[in-house]
Order: sequence, then structure tokens, then C-alpha cells
Amino acid sequence: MSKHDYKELGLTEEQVLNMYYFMLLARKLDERFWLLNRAGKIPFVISCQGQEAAQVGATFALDKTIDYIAPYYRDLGCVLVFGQTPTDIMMSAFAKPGDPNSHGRQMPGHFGGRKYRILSGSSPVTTQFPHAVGAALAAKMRGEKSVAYTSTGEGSSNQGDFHEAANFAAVHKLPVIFYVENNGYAISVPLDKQLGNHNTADRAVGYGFPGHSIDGNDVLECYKYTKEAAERARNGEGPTLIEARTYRLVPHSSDDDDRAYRSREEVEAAKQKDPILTFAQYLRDKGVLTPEKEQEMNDSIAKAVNEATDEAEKAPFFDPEDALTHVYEER
Amino acid sequence: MSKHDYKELGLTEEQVLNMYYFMLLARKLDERFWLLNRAGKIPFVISCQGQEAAQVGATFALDKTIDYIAPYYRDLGCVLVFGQTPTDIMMSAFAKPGDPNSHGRQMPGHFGGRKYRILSGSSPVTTQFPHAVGAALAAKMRGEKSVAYTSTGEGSSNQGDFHEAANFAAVHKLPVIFYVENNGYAISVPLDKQLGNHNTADRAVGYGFPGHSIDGNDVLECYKYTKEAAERARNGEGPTLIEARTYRLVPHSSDDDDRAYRSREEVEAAKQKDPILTFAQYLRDKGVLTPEKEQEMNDSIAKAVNEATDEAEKAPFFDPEDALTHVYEER
Amino acid sequence: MAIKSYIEAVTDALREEMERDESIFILGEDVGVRGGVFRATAGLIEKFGEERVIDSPLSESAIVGVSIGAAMVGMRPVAEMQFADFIFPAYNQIVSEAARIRYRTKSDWTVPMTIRAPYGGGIHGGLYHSQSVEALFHHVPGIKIVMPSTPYDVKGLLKAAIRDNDPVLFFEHKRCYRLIKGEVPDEDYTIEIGKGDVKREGTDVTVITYGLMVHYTLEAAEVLEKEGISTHVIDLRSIKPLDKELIIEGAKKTGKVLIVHEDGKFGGVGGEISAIIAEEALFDLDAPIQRLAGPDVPGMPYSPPQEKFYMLNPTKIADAIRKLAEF
Amino acid sequence: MAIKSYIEAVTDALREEMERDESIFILGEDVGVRGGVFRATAGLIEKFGEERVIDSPLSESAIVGVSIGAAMVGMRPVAEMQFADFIFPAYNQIVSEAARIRYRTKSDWTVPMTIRAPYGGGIHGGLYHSQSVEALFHHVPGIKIVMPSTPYDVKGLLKAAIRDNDPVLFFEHKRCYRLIKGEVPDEDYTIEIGKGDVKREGTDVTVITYGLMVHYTLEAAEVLEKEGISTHVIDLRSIKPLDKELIIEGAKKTGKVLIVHEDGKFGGVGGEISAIIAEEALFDLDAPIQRLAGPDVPGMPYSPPQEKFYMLNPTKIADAIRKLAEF
Ligand SMILES: Cc1ncc(C[n+]2csc(CCOP(=O)(O)OP(=O)(O)O)c2C)c(N)n1
Ligand SMILES: Cc1ncc(C[n+]2csc(CCOP(=O)(O)OP(=O)(O)O)c2C)c(N)n1
Ligand SMILES: [Mg+2]
Ligand SMILES: [Mg+2]
Repeated sequence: MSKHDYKELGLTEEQVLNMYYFMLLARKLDERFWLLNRAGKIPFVISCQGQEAAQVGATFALDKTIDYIAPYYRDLGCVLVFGQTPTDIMMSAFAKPGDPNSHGRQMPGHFGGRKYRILSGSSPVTTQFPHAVGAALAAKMRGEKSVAYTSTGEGSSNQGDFHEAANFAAVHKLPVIFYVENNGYAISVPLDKQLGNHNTADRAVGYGFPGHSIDGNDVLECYKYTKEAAERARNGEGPTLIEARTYRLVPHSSDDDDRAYRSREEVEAAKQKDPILTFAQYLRDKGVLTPEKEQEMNDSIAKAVNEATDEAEKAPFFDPEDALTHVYEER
Repeated sequence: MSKHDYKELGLTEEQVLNMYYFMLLARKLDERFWLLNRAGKIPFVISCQGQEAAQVGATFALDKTIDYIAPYYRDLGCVLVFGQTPTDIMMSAFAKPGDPNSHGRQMPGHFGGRKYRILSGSSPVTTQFPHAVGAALAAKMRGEKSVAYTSTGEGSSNQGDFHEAANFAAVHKLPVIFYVENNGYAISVPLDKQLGNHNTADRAVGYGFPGHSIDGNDVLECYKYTKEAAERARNGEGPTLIEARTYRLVPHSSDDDDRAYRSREEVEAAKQKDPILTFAQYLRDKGVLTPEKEQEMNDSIAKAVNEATDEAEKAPFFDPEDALTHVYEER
Repeated sequence: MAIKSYIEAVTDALREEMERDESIFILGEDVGVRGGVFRATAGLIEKFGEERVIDSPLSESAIVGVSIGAAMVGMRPVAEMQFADFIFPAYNQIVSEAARIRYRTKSDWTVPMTIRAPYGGGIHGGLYHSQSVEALFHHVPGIKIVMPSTPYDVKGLLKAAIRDNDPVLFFEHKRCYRLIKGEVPDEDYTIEIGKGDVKREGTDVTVITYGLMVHYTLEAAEVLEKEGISTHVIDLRSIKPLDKELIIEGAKKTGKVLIVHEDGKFGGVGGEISAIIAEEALFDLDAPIQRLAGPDVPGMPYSPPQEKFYMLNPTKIADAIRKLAEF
Repeated sequence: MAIKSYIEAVTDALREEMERDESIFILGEDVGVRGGVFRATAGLIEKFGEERVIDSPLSESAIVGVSIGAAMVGMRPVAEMQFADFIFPAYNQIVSEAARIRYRTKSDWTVPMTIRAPYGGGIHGGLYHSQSVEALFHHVPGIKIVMPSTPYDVKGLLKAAIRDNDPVLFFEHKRCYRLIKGEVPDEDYTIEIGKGDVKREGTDVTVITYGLMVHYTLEAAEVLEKEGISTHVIDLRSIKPLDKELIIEGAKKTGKVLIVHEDGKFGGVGGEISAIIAEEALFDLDAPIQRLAGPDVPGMPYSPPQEKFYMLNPTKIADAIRKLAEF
């Protein structure tokens, strides 16, 4: 349960309900992916489950009219907050026209979309870190107040690009937020085999900017620290590194079987701290999430997910030859 | 002047004289390179001048019978301590047979030599960091007590390989010493434009092992910290990061003109702290470096440098066709 | 002899070599308890322990760089890139370091290292889980590149790669892993790196290919046989060194050459093969040297019809052979 | 018209473009007060300030990755790799990212970025300051590669590269920087990327080449003319896209083709050129397609006699043309 009072953070009732809405929407879309996958309708799923608070809390603290985000493959929560619709998401899952990420060219989870200010992402991990720094550099050069936000997993934070991007941003005091979703595993590899120091936020010391390791199950905490980081960035004070401690509640992807490398007890224990359950409880306790509101929200999300699925299932595929287009500028 | 008492560090009179000898030998060889270059006899020089204390102090703390070093291009002091002779060095400067580093194939400063336990180095910076980690991993796997030492410049510490090597070594608690010779410049680029935090040793926090920023003009301090790091490594306690703060007294290389980017005053001020001058004074003050010993040392070094130069100048080149050999194992 | 799948041949080769030589170890992402995301290293951590089957941090440059260092001082690392697509962060370590350490020291230092990487498309992998990357390495002197097509070749060549004293890139086609089965001897054997293999003798058209495309070509050849077209099928097995003799011989035999690879055409391996023939067997040719390859686009789309469109298949190959036979 | 050196043409193009368009900026090691280690950016920081001429940290992957990000949001970065040899740490950013962002988003996002890098040997640079790296990129769809030989071409093509809406690798031959001088118009002009240029008309042998080798070939052609051998010299100028028409036309014209490049032969750019000819003009040939290139070793040795041995020169080129003429 959050140790923060949303009002003290300057959030309204409507806003926290909205946060909850996005978390739940992400979860429900994600659950649907698995069903579709198991039914043989979509070849691949990569999940946000367990990390919705970290994602929604952070992106809620940004300004989606001027900021850029360069998220990673689990960040369904982030892209929903930045405006992607259930239909967008389902079109992407089915690789059909309407997929704003890649127009059917990339696997699901490879987000993007200029109109949503989401930089296009790829599979090789952490390449988006320097991209976000570049967007921040452009903002600084043009005197814009925008912030660039980029995220990755803790395993991926061991790529060289993490280091090069962080130091570059530090030298130029760029308006960028580096966000690590530390969910304890890089596929099967636990922290002990991934990291010399399990707290990746400590790395910020080496670059000379602030680092915070925060509770990624607490959407309000994620909001609070990201908000502060965004303010620092907008004030010209440079980058911030935030590590959100989370847990991946499902296997790495639809191709994975996590029973080989982690106990069911561990997963069950994590489910007790499921950020969606705990935030719902928090909101109920605060009297914000009334039974009526909850019902309404559940219904509207179920409807949205159903409709989006239907639409995407029925949509035609891209033409095969369309694969030959857009290699270079077409004039 | 060193703030350390060599006796308290467990060093003998002979040992400190030996340290001074290697520092001076490195300097004198280096000075000769420049003369040879200006006379058109060798095409390229890259210098150790100003960094001899950092290099000799560190490598003196290692065990050259079992440890491996993976030095960088300025580390003339290191390779002399590990056994390279003035003739080796001059053969390399002239790219002639007898060059133990590359047999005339690489530019000078690209050190190596199996018999000296010096891993071969290349030009793309910091690639040697993972190599040293690999040597340390091998030592751990085989239960050997050897330590791997690797060094680079502070500018080069911004390469991704620095980060990947450091974290890998941390995870496996490998016997490796990462050594950064922070001389204030990456060619023309000053610290302000290179590093978000000028103290690169602070990065160790992020990896979960100790980091020390030390006075690289003080050979005894460099010895002390490297010795401790080597002991930690041999005891299975893992890596250490050391930053030796130095100054590059000459241009980046014979192709550089440093007047474009740093003031003569700054260089002059640094020369006042020339580690060779200050260590000589220290040794004189301690009564270790007597006028006779000094004369003797100067003479023997001058002789060694002269003889090595003559030998290398007179030596034949490699056959042109020899360039085609050793691409793959020749059986 | 036993019937083994392509991936079993990988695992068997690794296990047998590790039993034979203590200096061999495995380093990669998820190679331990997970047994690799394709299960190529399944069972090895149980047998050899986590000291010799190392789950590395997610750092390809470190995986390769650390392997290089270990190899220099006497170990024989077998590094795994989880997908060939993710080898590029290690490109500098492979191209600038592994490939040149012998040359730059005149064999004073050497790098007896194998890098295994699953490659290839047709598995719904999209742009970054479907790539063939050999064209980005075949120019690099100092490395060897192996791309086997059958379980027999996999096992013999992987053992040869591990025993080789130079760095070897060993690319395994993902689609072959479970699809392709074949006889593998029980005894220890190796296959010389750099030697191709005639997988089918024929007289009308010579197809030069490797990897999954060998199987597609053999399927096409079956069909064409019924039409009276006889196809000579060369499986290169190694891309570097190339088996020049077998290539020239094959070109001379039929006078009509079709080079087939899954990867894009421009600047692909096929260019070098064609150039070798044009240099050394031009007057033996009865038709222009043809290349059939993937389209020159930055990757294989995830969209199912587009992936299918991108991939070669037996029909496309048969068409190209037929056209050449009729030339 | 004024006589300019090759490197002056670089600087002039940069300066004029930066004056024209505020979104252009320079990012690289020592490009600021030092003006670049070759002085290609000399005077620019004084004129445009350190906001637009950025001395970056020593991080090639960041230089390229940051440029990509800036380019995506509307800037037009010109990144400098200090030496082409040091481009490999950025290989993943170039190959996996820059080259594919347009494709993977159907032009929703684009990367109008230029990467300049000095390349080539004959300057006592040894293994890592002498390389030609084009062969390691020419296979990659989504990027363009320019390798000009004259100040005129440098200026026109660098401007075109900067104005191009796709990522362009712009390789400048170090040996040409001060050696090669030529006329450059005062007015603004660009040259289309992908178009080669006939630098000398001839009838006996067609040489297809680029970079420094253009000059060596022209020298060779002068000598051969006195012997009665007429050489047709094609300067490709761009390696990707290749000027296929000009290549085929040149091959057909003389029926004898020599491809010349400084870089090693196996898997080099010459293979693709040869394959294109073998595919499309085979029956117009009177001699096997020849390639003259550097030796297939991991780098150019520092040893002076070995460097000389490695490098091509007008004599070696003349010999190869002569042999072909006599075929
Ligand atoms: C450069 C690269 N290497 C390997 C992979 C394969 N891979 C995909 S996700 C993943 C694990 C990532 O773990 P982490 O960064 O912790 O993120 P998480 O999936 O746990 O959210 C790996 C190894 C990849 N995508 N890119
Ligand atoms: C990957 C790579 N990029 C660029 C260079 C060119 N270069 C050689 S030395 C150097 C500066 C190195 O600075 P630093 O690491 O501080 O070492 P110092 O020379 O000051 O000792 C540069 C940019 C290189 N060798 N390798
Ligand atoms: Mg994780
Ligand atoms: Mg420095």
C-alpha cells in the first residue's frame, strides 16, 4: 500500500483514478494477449504484468504534450498514458494496419509513434538510452522545455549504451530521465548473476547526478520521484536516474517457461504485492474508488479490450509487397 | 612530494631506488622518441611523460611472475617494470624485428608480449578492460592466485566496455584491478566536456566494489593503493577501481599541437609537480638517492637508451611479404 | 548411428567437448538453469556446474571481450549470443580484437574462441529475431564462419570450431533446430572448417547455398527431377574460408550457377561467390551467374504475409533453377 | 571557381550548410577548439559556438546514438568518427538503429544524420589508423555510403549527405586530405548520392574504383596511354547505392573490367560489383572480371616496407590493366 498521500503530491481524485484506470487497462490488455497467444491467434506476447505502477506512475509525471518517451518492450502502461489506444495496441499485437508502432513490421512491444511523442524502439536492448539523450540535447539546443524519458530493465542496464548515454547526458546537464524497471530477472538470470550492486540507482553517483531506488509497486512513489526528476530537468539541472523495484509476475515472454528458474512460492509472494491490487485497496480506503466507480471502470475496460480485439482480429493484413517500401525516403 | 613513508609501506631502499630508476628510464626513452621523431626517424610518438609515477607505482605492486597486465598506450612505465628492455622499446618505435609488442605491425605504444605477461593491446580504447576480466576469470576458474591489471585514460573510461567489464568483474568477484590514469585531457577535450563527475573512481559504488581517487604524481601512493587492491583480489574479494590523478606534460602525440587547447601556464604549473622531480627530491631528502647513485643511474640510463637506439636504427626492417603471415594458425 | 535433431547435435557436441577438455567453458545469457532460450545448453549446468556454464550479465561486448581475455591465457570459451541479431554490440570486440590478436602479435597471443549464435527467419521474429548476419563478418580476415545445415555437419563442425585455435563464428539456423533431423555417428569426429559438401549430384544447374536454404534447395531439386532437370547442390557449410575449389568445380560442371541465400542480396555473401566464379571460371559458363536472395530491406517484417513474402522457399528456388535450366 | 584541397572542401561544405540551416550541428571527439585531429572542423566552433560544435566524450556509440535521437526530433547532426577505424563501437547504433528506424516505422520516424569518418592507409597508421571500412557496411539496407575522391565531389556530396533525409556514411580518405587539390565552384551545388562519374574516357579496359585509388588509376592510365592502352575510369563516388547503370555501361564498353579498391579483396565491395556485371553483362565480356585489392590480412602493418607492400599504387594498377588489355 502506498505510503504517500496523493493529495500531498498535488494529485486530484480524478487523477489517481485515472492512474488506476491506466494500470488496469494495461493489465487487462496484457491478459488478453496471453489468451490470444494460447489460442494460436498471435505468435508472441511480452508482458507488463507487475510493472504497471512503475510505468503509469512515471509517465503520469510527464507532460505528454511536450515530452518525449523512449520506453522499452514492457512499457505498455507508459504508451497508454501517452495516448495509445486499445485498438492501437491490438493492431500491433496482430501486426495489422493501424499499428502505430511499426505498421506491422515489428513484434509487439516495440513501441513508437510520432503523434504520441514515443520514439521508435527496437529489440537490441538499451539502444534507446542514447536516443533519449539526443532528444534532450535537441530540446536544450532549441531552448524547449521538454524532457526526454527513457526506460529499460535492470539486466539491460549492463549494456555499454547505458553508461555512454548517462555520462553524455551528465556532461551536458540534459533534461533526461533514465528509468530502470528492476524486476529481479533478465529472462532467467537473477540479480546475483546480473549485477555487482543490486541497486542500479547507485550508478548515478559515478556520473554526478541524483539516483533514487524506489518502490516500483507504489504508483504514487513512482509519480513523486519522476515528477521531481522532470522538474529538475526542466530547470536545467540535468538528468536523474530512477530505479523502480518491481517484479515480473509472468514468464519473460510467451516463449518462456519460468518454472525452470524461479519457485512458485516466490511468484505467489510477489502476487501479494501486485501493484494493481494494492493501489485499488489504497483508493478504496481513501474512499476514492467506490464500488460503482470500480464496476464502471471494469466494464468500460472490458468493453474496450473486447472491441479492440475484435477490430484487430477482423482487420486485413498488410499486402506482402508492402514489405519493400520505406527503406529510404520515397520521393 | 610523497606524503608516504616508504618504509611504512614495507619498501626497501633498493626498491624505491628501483622505482625511481624505472620512472627515469621511461622518461628518458620517451624524450628520445621525440628527438627521433623530430629528426624524421620514427613516424609516431605517444608519451608517458608526467604519468610515470602512476604507472611504475601501480605495476611495482604486482607480481610479474604470475599477474597479467593489459596496459594502454601511455604505459611505458608499466611494461618496463614488467620486463621490457630499452631495446624492446626501441625496436617497437622503429617497427623492427625484436619488437615484442607486435613485431613491427602496430604503432608504438601498442604493448604486448606473452613472455612478459602483457596482453596485446590495440588502438580502439578500453577494449582491454574485458580482456583483463577474462584473464581474471580464467585465474579464478583454475584456482590460480594471479591478478589481472588493466589501465586506460579517463576519456576512454566513457566507453561502454568500461561499464560492461566492471559489472562483469563485480558479479563474479574477479581478481582484477581497473586503473584510470586521469590526466585531465582526452586529446584536447578537458574534463568538463568529458565527464559528468570528474572523479571516475566514484563509479565503483555503482558496481559494488571499492574505488579510490589517488595522487598519481605520488609513486608511493600509487604503489600503496594498488598493493591493497592486489591483496583484495588475491583474497577473492574482487575488483578495485583506482583513479590516479596525473597530468600529461606533452602533447597527446607527435601529431598533436596542444597549444590550441591549453595554456602554457597550465603546463608549466604541472611541470612543477613533475613526479620524477618530486620523487627524486623525496629520495634525496631521505638520503636514499645520493649524488653518486644519481650520477650512476643517469649514466647507465643514458647508455642504455643510446645503445638501444643505435641497435634499433641499424636493425633491418621486416620483409614486406612477411605482412601476409599469421592471419590464421599456420600448420 | 542415431537420429538426432539439429539442436541435439549442438548440445551433444558441447557436452562431449567439455568432457574432453577442462579448459572449455560456456558463457552467455540464460545458458545456465534455463539451458538457453532455445535449450541448446540444456543439461550442461547440471553436469558441469555454474563455473563452466556461466549465465552472464546482459552485455554482449563483455561476453565476447571476457571470452577473448580468457582465451588468450589458455581457456577455450564458447560464447553464446542469444540471437545473432544481438551480436552487434560485440562487433568491435570481434572485428577489432578477436580477429586481429594473432596477426598483431605474430601468433604470440591467440584467441581460441567459438561464438555460437542462432540466426535466420521464418519464426515470427520480426526485424530483430530473424537476421542472417554473415555478410557483416565475411570480409573480416582472422575469423572463420561456419553455417551448417544438418545435424551431422553441426556436430562435426562445432567440435572442429571448439578445437580451432582461431576465433570461429558458428551460426545455427533457428528454423533448423527442431525441423531438421538426421543421422549422427556415435564416435567422435570432426569436419574440416572451410570444406563444402555436395549434398546432391546433378548435371544441369549448380546451386551454391548454405543453412536452411540447403534443405529448401534439395526439396526444389526433388520436384525438378520429375521435370527432367538435374540439380547439383553444394552446401558451403563454411562461409569463411570458402571452399573455392568446390565452387569452381561446381560451376564448371554445369555451366549454370545459382547462388541462394536467405539474407538480402546486395553486398551479401553471394557477391563474393559470384566474383570468384567470374574471375576463375568465366569461360566455362553458359548463363549469367544468378543470385536468389532475400529482398534488400532492413529486416524481415513480423507481419505474417510479409514474413512469408520475404523468405525464400522451395517454390521460389525451383522457379529460379528452372529459368536457368531453360536459359 | 577556386582551387581547394580535399579537406578544405569538407570544411567549406560544413560551414556553408551550418550557415544555411540552424538545425545542423557537429558532434565528435576534438571537433571543437582543436578543430578535429585533421582540422576538418577548423574554425567552426569560433563561428557557430560550442552549442553547435560539440566536443563529445570519447564514446562512439553515444555520438551516433545521441545523433540519432536528435535527428529523430528534427535536428540534422553531422557526427564525426575520429578515424573510421573507431566506428565499430557504434556499429549496433548504425546497423540496428539508424539504418532501420525509417523502415520499422514506415517513415513515421526518420534519421537525417551524416556520419563523417576519415579512412584509408598510406599514412603510417598501422592496423587501426589505416582501415577502409565500407565493406562492413555496404550490405546494410537503409544507409547510404559516400566515398568521394576530389574536392569538387567532396563538397557537392557532403552537402547532399547533410540534406539527405536518411543516414549517410561519408568516408573521407586521409591521404587525399592535403594531397588532392582541385577546382570547386563558389556557388552552392550538390551531387546526387548514388551517381558515379567517368573520370576518364577510354576504350580498352574499364576500371571501376573510388577514393584514393581513383587518382592512382588516373596516374596509371596516363602511363598506359603512352603504351597505346586506353583506360576507361569510373569513379563510383557512392558505394551505396551503387551506380549500376554506369557500371554495366562501362563493362559493356570495353568488355574488360578491373575493379580496384584499397581494402582487402575477400568480401569487399568489389565482389558485389563483379556479381552485378556477371549477372547483367556476362556476354559482353571479353575477359574474366578482375579485382585488384589489398591483401586479405587483418590490417595494414605499421612497418614501412610492409605498409608499402600492402598499399596499391599506380604501378600495381598499371600492371593489372596491362595484363587485362593483353588478355
Ligand atoms: C542486446 C540484446 N541482447 C539480448 C537480448 C535478448 N533479451 C531480450 S530481453 C532480455 C532480458 C532483459 O532483462 P531486463 O533488462 O532485466 O528486462 P526485463 O525483461 O526483466 O524487463 C534479453 C536477454 C536483446 N533483446 N538485446
Ligand atoms: C574507440 C576510439 N575512439 C577514438 C580514438 C582516438 N583517440 C585516441 S587516444 C584518444 C584520447 C584518449 O584520452 P584518455 O582516455 O583521457 O587518455 P590519454 O590519452 O589522455 O592518456 C582518442 C580520442 C581511439 N583510439 N579509440
Ligand atoms: Mg529485469
Ligand atoms: Mg586523459
